[in-house]
Amino acid sequence: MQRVGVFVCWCGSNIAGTVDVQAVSEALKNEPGVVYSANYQYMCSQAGQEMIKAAVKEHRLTGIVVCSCSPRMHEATFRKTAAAAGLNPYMVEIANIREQCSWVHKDMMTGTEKAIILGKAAIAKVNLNAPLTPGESPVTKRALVIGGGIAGIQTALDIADAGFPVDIVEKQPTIGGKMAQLDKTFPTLDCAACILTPKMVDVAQNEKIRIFSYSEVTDVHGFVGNFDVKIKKKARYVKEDICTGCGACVEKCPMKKVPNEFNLGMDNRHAIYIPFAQAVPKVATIDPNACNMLKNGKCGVCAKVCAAGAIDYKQKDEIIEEKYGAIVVATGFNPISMDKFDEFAYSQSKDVITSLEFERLTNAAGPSAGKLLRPSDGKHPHTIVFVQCVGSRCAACAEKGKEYCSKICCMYTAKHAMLTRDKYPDTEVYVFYIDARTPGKNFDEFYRRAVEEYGVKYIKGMVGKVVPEGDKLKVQASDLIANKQLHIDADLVVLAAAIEPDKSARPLATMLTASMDTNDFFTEAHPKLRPVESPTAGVFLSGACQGPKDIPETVSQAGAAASKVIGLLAKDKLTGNPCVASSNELMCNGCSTCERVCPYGAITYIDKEFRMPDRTTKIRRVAVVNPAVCQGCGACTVACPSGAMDLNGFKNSQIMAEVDAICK
Amino acid sequence: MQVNEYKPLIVAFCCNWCSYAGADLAGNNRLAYPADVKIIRVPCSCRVNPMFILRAFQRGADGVIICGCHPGDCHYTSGNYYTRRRMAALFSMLDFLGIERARTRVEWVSAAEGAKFAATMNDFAEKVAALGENKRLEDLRCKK
Amino acid sequence: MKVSYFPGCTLKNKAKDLDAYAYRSAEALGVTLEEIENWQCCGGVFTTSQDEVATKLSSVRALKYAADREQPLVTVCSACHNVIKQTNHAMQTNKEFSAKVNRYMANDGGYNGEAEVYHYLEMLRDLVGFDKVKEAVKNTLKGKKIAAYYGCLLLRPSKVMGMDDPENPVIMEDLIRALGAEAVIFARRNECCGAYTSVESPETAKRNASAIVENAKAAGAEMIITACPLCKYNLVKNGADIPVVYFTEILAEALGVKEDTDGK
Amino acid sequence: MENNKYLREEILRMSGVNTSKCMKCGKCSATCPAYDEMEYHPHQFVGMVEMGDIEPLLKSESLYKCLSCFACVERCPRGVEPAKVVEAVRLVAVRRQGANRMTANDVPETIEEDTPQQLLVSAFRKYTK
Repeated sequence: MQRVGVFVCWCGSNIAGTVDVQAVSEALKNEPGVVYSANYQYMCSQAGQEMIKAAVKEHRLTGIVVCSCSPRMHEATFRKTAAAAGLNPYMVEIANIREQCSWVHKDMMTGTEKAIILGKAAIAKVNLNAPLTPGESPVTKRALVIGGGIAGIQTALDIADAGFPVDIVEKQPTIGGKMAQLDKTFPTLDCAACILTPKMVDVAQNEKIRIFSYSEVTDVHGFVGNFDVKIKKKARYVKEDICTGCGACVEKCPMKKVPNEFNLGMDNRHAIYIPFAQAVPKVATIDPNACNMLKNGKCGVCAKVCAAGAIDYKQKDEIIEEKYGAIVVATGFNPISMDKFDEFAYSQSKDVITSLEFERLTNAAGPSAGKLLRPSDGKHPHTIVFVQCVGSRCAACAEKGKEYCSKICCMYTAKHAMLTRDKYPDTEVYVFYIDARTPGKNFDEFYRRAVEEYGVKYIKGMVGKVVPEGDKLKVQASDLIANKQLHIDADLVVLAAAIEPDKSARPLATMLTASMDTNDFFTEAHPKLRPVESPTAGVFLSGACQGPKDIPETVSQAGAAASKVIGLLAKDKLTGNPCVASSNELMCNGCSTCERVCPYGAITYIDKEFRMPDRTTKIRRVAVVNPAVCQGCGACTVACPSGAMDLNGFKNSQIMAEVDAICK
Repeated sequence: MQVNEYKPLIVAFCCNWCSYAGADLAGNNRLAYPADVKIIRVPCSCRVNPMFILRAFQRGADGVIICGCHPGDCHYTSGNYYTRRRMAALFSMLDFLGIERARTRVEWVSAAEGAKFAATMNDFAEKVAALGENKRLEDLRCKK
Repeated sequence: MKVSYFPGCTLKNKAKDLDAYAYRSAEALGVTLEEIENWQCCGGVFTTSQDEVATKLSSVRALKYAADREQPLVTVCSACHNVIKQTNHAMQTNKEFSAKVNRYMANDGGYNGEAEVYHYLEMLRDLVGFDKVKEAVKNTLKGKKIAAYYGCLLLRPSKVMGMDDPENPVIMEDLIRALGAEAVIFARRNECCGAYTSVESPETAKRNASAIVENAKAAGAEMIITACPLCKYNLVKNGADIPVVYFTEILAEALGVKEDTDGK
Repeated sequence: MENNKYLREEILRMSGVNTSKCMKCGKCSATCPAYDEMEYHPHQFVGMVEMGDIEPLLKSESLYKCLSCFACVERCPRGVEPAKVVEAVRLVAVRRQGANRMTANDVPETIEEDTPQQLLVSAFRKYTK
């Protein structure tokens, strides 16, 4: 029999407000095995932990039950406390009487009653606990960064800086991501290319960093410290190591009418292309859907003009297999489709554009060489209407918009409006906004400058309808402050489209077994305390894949993710989770059922010699679990027909005891 | 303590990664559900042995609900698929034994779905309460 | 194929041509419109208030008629379609409402939203198929630039009506193309014409209707088609200087059944 | 400002609308084709019903200006459905004794040769109980 100590936490009034903590500790005093029961304001505090340690010594406790907040919150804390008191840390059980009791029940009587039952269940379980010792596994000292935008670039640079090799996998032919498409950046208005491209060059020149551009992760296996990853390097039909990026092939390519995705289809590129001048790697790529040579074997001009002989029409997709200790997800975002918002006539007029298209229109490397001209007729627009929150904060219809605030639109729209007024003072600029959300260093000052110094007309209200007629866009909108409906004849309408996670994120999350929220943003291990870690050990989050973010936030999160990766890779060995499966070989009948259900291949079969009661020996086939590979899901324990397989920490007998305690 | 109003006894098995976290989130957001629901934490929904459920009914539980990650999102890749198949078989057997379908349920609740967790528990508790006490499998020897 | 047909008040009076063309075109496409016996006026507007029951009973009776015959219920007039479809949706989704309605329906047997409601356009798209319509064209409308004016009732509320994308509909444009003409898309095609307010504030209707016509003309339209007698009335009344006709008229014309064989 | 809780509840029940979902973006009023005829605009209907300030709405001509075109319902980013609120307030008004806005006597002077029946039917439904 264990000697169990029960510690009931008040959590200030968080628990004590709806649970009579005194009554709980009194009621649990008489449970089997309990030799000590107490309550205290904050069990997790220094004083609370000291109290536990003292009780362990004084009452020679062998098991501890803490009735407190969720084990997801403080289980680790109390395990450390137990270890410090000389107990095995796995002799601690938590009864969750805060998140799952005091916070969800209103009245003291029901709260107290339930807390007592949860406490009894934990006591029943701890009575059957056994000391556990975690196994160890080695760490592969190499990191994988998925996504080569500013988030991935910064993470990779920081990890490489600490001396660990890093691979970046980017699905586009170049790294750089969305930031490479931007013109200026708020609130300082430095040019995006000027601050990004040096970092891209750093990445290219860093000998610790390898770039797999035009590549995708296709398979991930393993666990923290030991991931096995397959990367598909898509055929670009150009030998990357030979191509010098001179661009002769691009110049001569006869297929000139391919919509240029880098400029969001506002101009054309060739079938063989380098996305932009500062691309990294600066290597040409052939678009197989546009190239005549690849489609029907007629052409071959690029191969003829390539002095280096880098063109290879026979190139095939290549699969690279590599081991990694840590994986950073930096898959970023995209603006949502405007298909469902045709009240703004996006599909009907070329002069209704998204903000990202506006970035390209004002970018010196963009389709109009930096001159702000209407896409339809190339004329200078004199009246521009910016519409905020298109698809953001939209709870009406899930197929249409996003319920969340996209966070970056208020600031980039202020930037667009300000820059337009600065460069073209004869232009009238209206911004329709619901709320101007500008929390951030120097952000509100920036937005106010757009209004006060640059004369941008901010109107609280929304645009309801845009009607293209003649060469004007008739904008019908509300001005809530003046209580008027406005009719503006605009030349250009710019929609601040909501942003959403990249479509590649969902299948990637499945591969990584990393969880996502309902919007397909990756979930962090804890929203406040572990913001750059995924709940899946060894997987880290960087940038907008976790939620909408601007550049400064992305860069700081990228650095934080890198430091977590460095902390992991700096270890030689990882202590594993001791809550793994184990087979009772006396009961095992060697049927292989467990082997088939194990998703990790952690179970193997060996032939083992047994001494029989009649003193003969017999060789039997029995299951053996590799504790370093087992992740402790328990699928095998249920599949096992003879009941030989059990899960440490969640034994059949323990869960059964909990059921009994609850159903008493 | 004898209360006049009938209170069902509901056991909820929640996987550690999604549903238990979802239940915590319901708590963080103070989304109420009946205190009749008692949660047992398991690493994965596939850890739930049909024996546990039978035991719960034997000991007088009125309803048992198993919550796991959404299909495709299992922390252990495929555990919830096992759960889905195992429970389909078990529930049809329980149905045969006279334990109504509404007393057993499998739900997918992610770590981000606190509201769904509370709504699911409210709904389940209501349906179970409507069925009244479950005596079919109760083992009277277990009663004090 | 036989379908139950709800013509509505206007089609039996001021919009008889809308009705006649619908009949003959359907016949030419192998669909028989069986007029619901003793149909009652839909009321013209679906009263959204949940406690309005009596005003929706005529729609329920029509729905019940179609459901009993296991036929789709087809309407041509946008208003009838809107009212009947919204009523059916309420019968399917609002338990309290359907319970109240069924107290009135006790003698006829209950009704719980079993009928399927199609607008004539949806019938052409989903039951006949625009490709079949295209095959049946005898006099192609090639060279005509036709703008489709949807108004509000056909499309909204889209969650209930479910006919097409409420901001970028294509169903009438697809019909126009199937008949060989060129579809002119204009932004105001889903804006309101002014509806019933032309009774007491003709200026609203005037402003809305003329903006719609101007916008269609600016986009290059030579003709506007509509599915709603009130839309047509408001557009014509407020000085449309291009023809505004029912979609069934151009359909009948293309199918070669515009003139009745009896010369009517 | 009055806060008529009873009427507020009544209107929310009739319309089935939750006015607290409104985030005050004004898109309903931006999209309204009858805006200029209205004294109180769609967003004000939602806001004033939410505050229980309903009497001014009941007295307003705006009730009869809404075209029920549902553009606001379709385009509201929060799914508030302002047209249903307007309709519920209108019904509260016309259901009061002697509040019929149009009678059969008004018809002869309204109709012309080409007036469609639909126009009168709709108008009656909107203007009377």
